[in-house]
Amino acid sequence: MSIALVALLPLAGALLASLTIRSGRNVCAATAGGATALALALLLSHAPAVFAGEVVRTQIDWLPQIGLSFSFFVDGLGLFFAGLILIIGLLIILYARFYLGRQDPMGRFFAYLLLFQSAMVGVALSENVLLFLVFWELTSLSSFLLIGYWRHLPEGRQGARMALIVTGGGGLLLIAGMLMLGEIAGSYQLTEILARGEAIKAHPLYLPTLLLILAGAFTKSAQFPFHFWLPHAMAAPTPVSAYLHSATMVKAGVFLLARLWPALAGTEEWFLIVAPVGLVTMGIAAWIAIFKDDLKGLLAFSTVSHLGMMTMLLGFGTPLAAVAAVFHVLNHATFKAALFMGAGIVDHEAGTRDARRLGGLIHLMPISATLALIATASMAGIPLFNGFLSKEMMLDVAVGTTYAGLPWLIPAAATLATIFSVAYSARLAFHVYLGPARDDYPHKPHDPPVGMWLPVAVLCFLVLAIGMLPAMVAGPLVELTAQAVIGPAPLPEYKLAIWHGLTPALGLSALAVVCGGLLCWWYAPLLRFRLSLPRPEAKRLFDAAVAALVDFSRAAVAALHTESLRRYAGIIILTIVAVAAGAYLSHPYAPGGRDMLPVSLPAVVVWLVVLAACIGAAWLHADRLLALIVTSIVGLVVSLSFLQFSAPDLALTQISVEVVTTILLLLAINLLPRRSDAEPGLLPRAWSGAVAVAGGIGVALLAFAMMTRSLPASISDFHLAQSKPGGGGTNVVNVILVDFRGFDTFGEIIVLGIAALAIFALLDSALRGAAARRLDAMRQKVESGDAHPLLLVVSTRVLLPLTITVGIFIFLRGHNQPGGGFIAGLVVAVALITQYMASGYVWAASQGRIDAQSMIGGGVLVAGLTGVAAWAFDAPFLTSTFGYVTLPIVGTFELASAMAFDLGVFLAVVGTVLLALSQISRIEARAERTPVPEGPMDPALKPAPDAAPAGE
Amino acid sequence: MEFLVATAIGALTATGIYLTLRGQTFPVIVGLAFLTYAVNLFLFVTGRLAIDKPPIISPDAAAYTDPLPQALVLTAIVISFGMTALIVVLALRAFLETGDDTVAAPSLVEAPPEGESPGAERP
Amino acid sequence: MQLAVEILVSALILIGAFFLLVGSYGLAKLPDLMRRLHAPTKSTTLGIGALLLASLAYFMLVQGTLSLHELLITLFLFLTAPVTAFMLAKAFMLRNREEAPQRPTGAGRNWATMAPADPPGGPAPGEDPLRK
Amino acid sequence: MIATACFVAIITVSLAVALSVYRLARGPDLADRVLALDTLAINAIALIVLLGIWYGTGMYFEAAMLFAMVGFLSTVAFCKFRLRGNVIE
Amino acid sequence: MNHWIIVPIVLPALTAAFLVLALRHDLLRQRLVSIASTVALLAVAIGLVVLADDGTTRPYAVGDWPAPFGIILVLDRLSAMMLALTAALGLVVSIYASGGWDTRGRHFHALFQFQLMGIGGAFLTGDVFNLFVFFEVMLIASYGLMLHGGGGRRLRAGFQYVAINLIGSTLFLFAVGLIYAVTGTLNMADLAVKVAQVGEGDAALLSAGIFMLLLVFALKAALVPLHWWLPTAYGAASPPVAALFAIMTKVGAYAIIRVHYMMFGDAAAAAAPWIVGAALVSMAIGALGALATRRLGDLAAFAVVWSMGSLLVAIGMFDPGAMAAALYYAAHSTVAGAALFLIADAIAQRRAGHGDALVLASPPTQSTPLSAAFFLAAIAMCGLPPLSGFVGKLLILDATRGPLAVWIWGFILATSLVTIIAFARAGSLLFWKSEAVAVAGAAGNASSPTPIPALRRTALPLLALLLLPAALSGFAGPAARYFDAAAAQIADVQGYVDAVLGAGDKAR
Amino acid sequence: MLRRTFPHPLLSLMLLLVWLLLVNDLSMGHVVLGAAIGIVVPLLTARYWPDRPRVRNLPAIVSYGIIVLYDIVVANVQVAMIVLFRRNDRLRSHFVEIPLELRTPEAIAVLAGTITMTPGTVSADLSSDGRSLLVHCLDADSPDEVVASIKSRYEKRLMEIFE
Ligand code: NA
Ligand code: NA
Repeated sequence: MSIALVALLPLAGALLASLTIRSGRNVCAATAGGATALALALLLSHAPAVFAGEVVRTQIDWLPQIGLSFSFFVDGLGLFFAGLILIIGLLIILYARFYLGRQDPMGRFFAYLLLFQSAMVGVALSENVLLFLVFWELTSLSSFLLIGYWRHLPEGRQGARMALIVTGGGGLLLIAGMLMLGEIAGSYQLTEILARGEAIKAHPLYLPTLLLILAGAFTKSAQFPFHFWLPHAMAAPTPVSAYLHSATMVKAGVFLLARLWPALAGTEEWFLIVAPVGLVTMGIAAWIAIFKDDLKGLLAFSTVSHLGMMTMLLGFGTPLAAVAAVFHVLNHATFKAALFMGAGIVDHEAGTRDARRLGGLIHLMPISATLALIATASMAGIPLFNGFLSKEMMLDVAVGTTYAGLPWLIPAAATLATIFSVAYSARLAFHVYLGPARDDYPHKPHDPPVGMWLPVAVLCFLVLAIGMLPAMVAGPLVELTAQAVIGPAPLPEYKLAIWHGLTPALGLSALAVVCGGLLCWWYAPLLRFRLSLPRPEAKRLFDAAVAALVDFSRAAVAALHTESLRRYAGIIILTIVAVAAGAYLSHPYAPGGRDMLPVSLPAVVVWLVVLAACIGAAWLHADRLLALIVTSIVGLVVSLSFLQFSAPDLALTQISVEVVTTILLLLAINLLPRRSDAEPGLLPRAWSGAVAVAGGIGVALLAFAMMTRSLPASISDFHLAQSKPGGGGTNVVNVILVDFRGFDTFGEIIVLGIAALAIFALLDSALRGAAARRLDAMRQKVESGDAHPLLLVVSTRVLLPLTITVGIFIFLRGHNQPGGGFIAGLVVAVALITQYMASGYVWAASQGRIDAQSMIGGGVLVAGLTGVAAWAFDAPFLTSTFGYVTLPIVGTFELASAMAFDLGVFLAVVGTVLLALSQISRIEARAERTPVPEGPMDPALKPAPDAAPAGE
Repeated sequence: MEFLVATAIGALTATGIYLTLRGQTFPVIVGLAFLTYAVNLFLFVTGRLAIDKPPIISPDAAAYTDPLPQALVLTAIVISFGMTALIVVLALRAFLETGDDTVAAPSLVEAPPEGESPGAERP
Repeated sequence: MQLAVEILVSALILIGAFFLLVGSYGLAKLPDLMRRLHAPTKSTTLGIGALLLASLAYFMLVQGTLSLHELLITLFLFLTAPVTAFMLAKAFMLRNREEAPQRPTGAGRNWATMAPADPPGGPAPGEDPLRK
Repeated sequence: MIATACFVAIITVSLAVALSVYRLARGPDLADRVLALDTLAINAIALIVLLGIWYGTGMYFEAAMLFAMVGFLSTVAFCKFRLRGNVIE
Repeated sequence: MNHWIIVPIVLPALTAAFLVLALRHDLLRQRLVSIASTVALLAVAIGLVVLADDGTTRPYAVGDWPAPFGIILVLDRLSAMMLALTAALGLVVSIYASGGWDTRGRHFHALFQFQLMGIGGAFLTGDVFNLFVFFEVMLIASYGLMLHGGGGRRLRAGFQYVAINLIGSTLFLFAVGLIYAVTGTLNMADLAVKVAQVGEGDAALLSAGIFMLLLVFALKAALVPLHWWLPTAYGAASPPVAALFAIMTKVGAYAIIRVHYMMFGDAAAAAAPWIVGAALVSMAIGALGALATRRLGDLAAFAVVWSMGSLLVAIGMFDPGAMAAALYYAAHSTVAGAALFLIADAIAQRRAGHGDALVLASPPTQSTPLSAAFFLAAIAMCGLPPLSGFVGKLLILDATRGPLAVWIWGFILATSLVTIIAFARAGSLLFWKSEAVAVAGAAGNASSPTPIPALRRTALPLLALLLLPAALSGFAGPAARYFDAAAAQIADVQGYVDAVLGAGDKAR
Repeated sequence: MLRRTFPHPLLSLMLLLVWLLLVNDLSMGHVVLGAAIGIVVPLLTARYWPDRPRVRNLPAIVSYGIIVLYDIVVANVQVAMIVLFRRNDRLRSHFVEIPLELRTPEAIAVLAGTITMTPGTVSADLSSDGRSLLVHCLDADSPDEVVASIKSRYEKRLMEIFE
């Protein structure tokens, strides 16, 4: 548990830091530092055990189904890395407290920093590789936040984005690699994976796994060709650069290589890929570093170069090289963090980081400059400083390594890289800190407050201590760590000492110092030479690649998503036709054996009418009124067909829906354009015609195939049998609708109700804004003054009670004969609409005062409560009951709960139709410019004063 | 008879598809109405064709046609009525708002025009 | 008796069908709308009336069941047919003023259909008034 | 005999349907088409009544009634549209 | 019979009806009733999850008619989980919308409750035609909600949305018709039995029906090439509605599981590679679209297409292990998608004059909490740790087997990278570049302060939506146990059939 | 009280009749139900038909009905003959104007309806002051004769019934 806490404490600190900032900057920094120190103490409390050879572990289940768990362990490598992260973290926090300006939000900074620290410690201590991935990606995310901390700097944003994309992308590949690794090893626990190294290396999927994992490691550690992101991450505040981009995050890749060394290293593939990548990175980055004027840029490429060196060492795959790598990680962390902080001090004090504008700082800020020179010497590999020791080991190993049959290749290249390394170190020393004092700095530099240089001093102390007494200061730690890296195999013979005798490595080292110094001496001609070389700018390539991706995506989306309904619908329908045809044709089919009905003359006539209507609609649809008339005919014919084929209920429903639809469409046409515009071109028409014909033929074939085969045994046999005894009605369709499948009907009236509410909401808003302005500007082209023709008014007044009586009739008989609540509702609604049509909306509405919305709500409520009522009898929703009641005079009649349900249906239907139609009419009234007579038959037909009043 | 019905359904479907693929709202609505007729008939004839066998229980009836597809079609008719009503009003409303009766929508990738801020509505 | 009933029913059926045909024939044949109106509004009503009587007779006399509701349809048609014709005539005259009659005598007013002139200016509905 | 009469009548009415469709297609005025539509509805009622007699069932009566209602309403609606634009004003 | 099973349908329906009947002039009470009802719904749904977790498949015979003759609702782990997800999302969205969005049009809460009813019905029903009805309820409510607030873009996009879905509804009926014509039944359990017994000669018709039905569901699930409507509609819908819609695509995915994977089994198995293939293309198009768009809302919409692709990859494997991953991913992507839409709205409301357009502009006010929220939602959506998207991705990758595995892994990882790029670009434009502009422009013009809507009113739902992915990730173990059990229950088709059709023994 | 319950007894009676026709059943139960409907429905719809005319002269109504029915049958035969056997160019069609004495809207409506249903005439429009009825004749020699016959045969009787 406590190991998990090492990773989680900084996280808690992140939360606390963002909260305590209200109490002041010191409290905030103290919180951050305290959390880090606590975590460090916790970690170190396990150190004795680890040094004693134990592996401390803890495990909490997270997602055991796939083997993801919160398991942490501390072995030598973990202790080393986590310790490094926390110690440097502590120093960085101290440094940052003084580095950040008043205007910089410190709470956010420490929150991000500790979030990152937590992720890093997690990477170092995870035992579960899936958990490792979690922390790995978290480091990318938190570094994204940290690099972009200064939001006003465009470089910060770009650098952050680039870092995220490169390392995040690598992280994705790493996910794949780790999953494969786990799959091969049969476990996601590191200890088990490491124990099965031989099996892994022999597995056929070894190479792809290796490549994926290396992709993760190389992107993170900025190895060639992914080296370009790191320098751009330098837009971050210096503490961030120092922490992430020198000491910790970029080393995560190297850590990963070290961590998986027993499982993956030692093969031919490993050596052939990893070593040259490291070597090339080391050389190229060092070469670029020489010419960087920005101090942080120089240090950044230097870091890349050193990471390359570590990668190369691990890539050699030998235990000795691994020891060298471990040792160099330690050394590099100390001097490079010191250098970054030193650069920050320069920037902070002198107001610039440009080497061309700097020089002779030793005279103005002696403490800082001295410390920086110590670290620089270490970086250059000068004896007595720790950088020398690990570089010696590296050269020693390199000398013994043969690549591609050429024994000189690696030593020569490594030496060349070392020469460059000395050169940029010398440039840093001589062009910035040494030399004559200048007086043209933007600010006059002084040594900073002690809080800023103390962390550097601590690190420089380490540099010197290790450099002079390596075996004593670093020996046990290196041994422990190296042992953890190479796994169960015994450690090789090696000696941490300044003097190993006159070895080839010492010669190469000396050569490097001399040549490097000369290069620095000849900086001006070297720079000219460099400028004459082609310099592919990796950032530009990256930006171009991203821009190309964005352009491609825009082009693709613009080409695909044209927002043309014709195309969308066409593609969808074509897909449907193709899929249905494919499914149909790939399965056996036998023609059906059902007897067909004989053709009759009326049927042929009706059939011809349908065909004519179809052709007419397709041909003449531009005239919308005509299209509507043709549609009405089809509705009529469909209704007749229902009647002919034994479906009276359907015929009734279809025909009554038809008339309401017609009125609705007429209302809409009145405000819409009367004609559709001419279709553009023959080709689109031909194309949609082809789709249409394909769809039509397909449906016709399916329908024919279906109708000509006999009916399977259907659940409707039960409905026929149970309709009367179980449902209490002889109209089976109605009993199905209100009882067997009453739940469908419940949904159906809700659909209607929603439609009406949505229509109401839509049109309600048309009385405001652009729509209202358009309506106001619209002039109804009213041609006739007779708004309420007398004959129509009188006849509808007579018809209303008649129709309502018919509606009641249809409602009551529905259970036993064709009819029911739905049709009755439509009939009554139509009767009322007729009043509106004849006598005018205003007048009719004022006479009736029907609250359509309440009818809808009430209808649904009645239907629903009828269903709920069954619960009182512990019967399921919508369980119906019926009985026969006998009253004197009246006789016996049936009462069924389904009637209450049907009443709900009735109400909802009436409400829906009235609401929908009256809402549109309300909108139309807005477009009306000529005064509409308020009510029917006025003014002229109102009884003249001389005439006797009608009626009474 | 089955042939006539099948071809009629096919013709209605084809007309419906053709009109649905037009560029303006009203033909699309008419097309959807045709498709509705077609599919309602199709669903109806899943109970096969039967003449003079309405599913109304009576002692003299010899046989009944399958009542279930009828009930399903009834539900479908009602639902499609609601849908038709809504889409008609929607077409009308969109026309009133934009003065344009075509069925295309604004592009998803072009930069939003100056001054228009699509998401900037405030409650 | 049975024969007489059958003859009666059959005759009514045929008479009804005949008038229906005449109505549609007139619709197809007559030269303009005002004249076309005469045929279907009258003939079809009588045609349907005869058919409904046939139905009534058939159910009462042949099937022996009481069936009077056919009368309702007849009633409905008689109530609506004049209105239909009236509205159609108005719709026709409005668009074909050259075929419409002169103004009514004696009164200061026009026929209701023709009464007011178009409102001045303004685009027709369906055109976009805001886009000019 | 009644069956024969029905058969003849059905064919006659089918002819009437065809004639109405002819007028509907020809027009020329909207009123002509609407009149044709109305006549078609009446023809449909006739067919329904004839079917009722043919099959000896009263099941189709309501359908005939609704057809009558719908024919009337559609006609009125179309005419009102032509006269006033707004059907419900 | 446990009547609680039907409550997730009846409660919102009655609430909506009541809102229309009694409270339509009183927005404040509407909000109260709507939220209270949704709280109750969530409580019931959670209760049902607990109930279902005993592994019993519980049929509920509406109207007391035995299966397969009446309509049967079925509660199992899968449906319970989807109900809970719906209710949770519904609660969040209803609270968020009560912060002011509901004033932009009429009947928001009634439509909203009806929408919940439709979704609940779709998840519960065990009857194919009843599924159609609930699809329609859900859709028509979604039309109303999608158009809520009006505006030209929304209306035009709405027309496309409605038209395409009407094509889908038509297809649904064709498909159901074919299936009924061959099998004579509509009950899902009965279908599972009957489909296996269909005669050789009927196979072509049946299979045409099955595949047409698959397309219906795929249309709802926005599977390429049927996905066109989604970016248009979701991008144009008012954000709270788009957030609610995050569950609607899942209905399509759910139906594929319930109907095709469970009931049609072998008869639909041929579809599996096609689903996976189309889902991979969906991921590609979704990711590219996310990168291409110029509005945050559109980006979120394409991200939904992408996540649906990931989900359907898992479903399309037709394998219990992958199914568990799919269920997890469904829950995750619903919440993450919804969060994105709401955050896009919160940002849009605070960027005067620029809305959610991805252009250089002055920063949103209250940018710190907003940027944090956006960052979290983006992380969740992209599948970066530590939120649920990462776990979901791991589960899917882990479950991927077979010859397509390389492709699937490749597509998932490559498109993940593209979405990361898209979100990184968007975020840096909205929060970083914009601050740069503000800093640069601050000196020149003292812009008039626009009234800032309080973040407090919407903070609670936003926070809830961000906590859910965290919780889903933190409690991935228990969650995955449930999903594994659900997947096992899904695989046990015979158990489902016995539970549903066995209920028919006690016919009255 | 009675008047408020039966705003129009004739309408109530008609609805009862309609109900019985609808249900095709003369049982006591339906008579009661029909009576109830006859009471309730007019109450519900009364507002949509204000100023209902009171017609009292029942014999006049009956005789009017018989005359009209007879005319309809004759008219149909006449029109059928014209349609079938007369060439189009031989039709002497024209509009005639009928000055109205009737003032009650219901009465005017009945007259217009009667005209449409009877021989060779169709009511086409009303003047906007309601004082003249426009009638189209399919085939008539003398417009004045048509006007005179309409006024004497129908309008006079309607005056008796309504006013
Ligand atoms: Na329709
Ligand atoms: Na129904």
